[in-house]
Amino acid sequence: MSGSQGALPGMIEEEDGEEAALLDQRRATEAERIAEALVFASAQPVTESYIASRLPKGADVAKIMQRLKAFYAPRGVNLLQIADSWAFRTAADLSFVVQTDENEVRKLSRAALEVLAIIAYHQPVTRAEIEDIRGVQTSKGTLDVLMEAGWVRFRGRRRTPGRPVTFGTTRDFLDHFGLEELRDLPGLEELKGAGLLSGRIPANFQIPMPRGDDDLAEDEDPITQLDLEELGLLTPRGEESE
Amino acid sequence: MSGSQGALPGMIEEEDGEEAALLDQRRATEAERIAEALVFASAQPVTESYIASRLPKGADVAKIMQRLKAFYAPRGVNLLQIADSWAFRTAADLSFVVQTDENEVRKLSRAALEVLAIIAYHQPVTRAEIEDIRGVQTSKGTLDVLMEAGWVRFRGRRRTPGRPVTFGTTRDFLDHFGLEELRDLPGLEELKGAGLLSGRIPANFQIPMPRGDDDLAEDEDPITQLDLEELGLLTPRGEESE
Amino acid sequence: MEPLWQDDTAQRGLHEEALVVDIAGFEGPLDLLLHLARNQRVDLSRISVLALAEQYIAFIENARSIRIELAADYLVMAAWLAFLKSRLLIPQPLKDEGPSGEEMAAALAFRLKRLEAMRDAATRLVNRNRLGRDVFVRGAPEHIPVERRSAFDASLYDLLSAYAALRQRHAVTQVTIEKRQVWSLADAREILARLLGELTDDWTALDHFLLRYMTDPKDRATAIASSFAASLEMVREGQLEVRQDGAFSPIYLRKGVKPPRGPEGGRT
Repeated sequence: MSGSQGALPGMIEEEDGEEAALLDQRRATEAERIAEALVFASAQPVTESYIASRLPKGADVAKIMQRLKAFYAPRGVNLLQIADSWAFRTAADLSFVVQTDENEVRKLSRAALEVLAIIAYHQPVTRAEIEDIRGVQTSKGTLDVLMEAGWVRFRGRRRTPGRPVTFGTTRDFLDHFGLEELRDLPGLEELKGAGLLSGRIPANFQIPMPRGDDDLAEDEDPITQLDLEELGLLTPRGEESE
Repeated sequence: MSGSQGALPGMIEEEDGEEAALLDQRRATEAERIAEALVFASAQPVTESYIASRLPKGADVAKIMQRLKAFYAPRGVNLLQIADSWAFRTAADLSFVVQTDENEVRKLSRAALEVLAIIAYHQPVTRAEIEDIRGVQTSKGTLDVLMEAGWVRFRGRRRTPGRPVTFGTTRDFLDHFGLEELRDLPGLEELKGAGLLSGRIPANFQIPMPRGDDDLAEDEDPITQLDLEELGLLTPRGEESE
Repeated sequence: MEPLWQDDTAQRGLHEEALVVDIAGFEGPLDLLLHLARNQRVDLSRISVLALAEQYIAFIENARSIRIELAADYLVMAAWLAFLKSRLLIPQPLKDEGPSGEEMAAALAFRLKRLEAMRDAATRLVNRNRLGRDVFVRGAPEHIPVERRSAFDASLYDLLSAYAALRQRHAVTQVTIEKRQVWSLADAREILARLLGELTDDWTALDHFLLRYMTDPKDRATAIASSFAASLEMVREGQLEVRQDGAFSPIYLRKGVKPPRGPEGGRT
């Protein structure tokens, strides 16, 4: 491809100059578009020979890439040559716009999802009850993560021996999951209908209708400042386990 | 740039109009570069509000994005609007060059596809309404598959007795099918006009009865068994009109 | 074009000698009806509903004659169509007696047209330029914009599927194998409830169509007993009203005045 620039010398002779120039122009634009799309869609830098293999025969890849490089040079995204390959990269002077989000989004663990769902459906719910439903102990870190996410809160204390703390969800929880109110959570039939629950469930199986309000249940006491301090002491932070 | 509270009031006063225009121009270019970089760097669509939050105060995001969109329209990579977001995507006419073997698109069953279309055109729609349209129960897993693909979501609950859950489509759905917004759904207006998106039969929807037996007058005889056989055997006149 | 549906049932004429009845390819009675309607080769708004009803009923009767088990949906539709047919053919005996045959036919044609429209829409949708097939994203994204305030990512679907899977796992699965009955009370009730959707506020003599298509002659006694018992229960709940003018005369049904009761049920 190096050297002879005329893509299709035979044809040019047949046409008059202006038309030939127009056709050339259109061909060049098309080749540029193809090269651009190829480099954009590729996960790795794309070799020049690969680009050439996708272009019409006789296209001058080196020239096309140089032209593209010049085209993108003043823009927010630049076309860079890395060895014999090409890649798009954010313009170096703009890296600050792209890189400020160093706090990456973390995926919630399976355990955390389960605990969160139980709290959402069964609130007000104590830790013992959560464990009863899940059938496994809940590690400290799981609840911490949910608290940190701002989706779970202390609601109050159950008026039973030991006065266990009850958990509930927050306004942020509703916002994040696009719910208007807790009652929007799908019920048994709807979970079944959506294929999330299979048909093989016992007749007495129930999905609770979550209490939608902030009002405390009859057997709940409000959380006091004292409780909070106590709880703060009881929950050693750190040791994120999940 | 509203009012005199521009970022550098002192400087503007010192400069004459031409220079101010130049500065404005440079600011606009810079905003464009930032917006470009932000959207280009991400595989997912980026919301306009997020772009705005990263631009200098007072920048007209909508205008910037429209300008960028026009700029990229003839190129191999296009800037597309998807609901409230923007994304760069390869030009659709270049699919033949970019295609590789790995590019696998989720194959949907006929039932799932039908349910997806019903949800898209009728949203917010309840499961009962979907089943009414299809005349059959939605099998387990159909909605599940669509939700897992990220195309369908629980929207909320209908404010009717029983408060059934409603379904709708997601931004990913728009993105996947190359739609800017729901109004771009193919044929939406015609379907609406024909009353086919409402639960009720439109007033103008009339089915002429075969052989005019809908107005069985007193001087007419009821249809006989012979007629029936004829009806069953004979396809009514009229040519294929689909 | 991506074919949505391999239309391999096209040659299956209903008047052929060797009639092959196979409903496996159909997605319910409406789908079957739509298929039959297409065979009429006319625009759906000019279709002969009567001929269609005939064809459908013939189809179902054939299936029953060679003892193919049909889902209840298909039989309910057959019953309804038989009723529709009688409405279209026979001058109405009672003046105040509900929707005319024409209204019922129009309702059916509307449903068919709507289903077909959705099917066409699905085809158009699936043949658009699709992401990952025709249009591609940035192959090497440089960042993911964090737009949510939350540092954690989870969708409602994730949440619900986690919950459902968990509850399912821990549900005590005691499988009771029900004795197979031809017409249990629950069956009868479900079928009645489905037919109820087709009913209006006017009296409708639907029961004998129901019995004709839903049962073998030898099961008729149990079917009558079950459906009658089920209808009484629904009357008690206000979902249904029944009327009979004399012994052995047809039983008329109509929608009850009270809305269906909520799930609370009262009992524990």
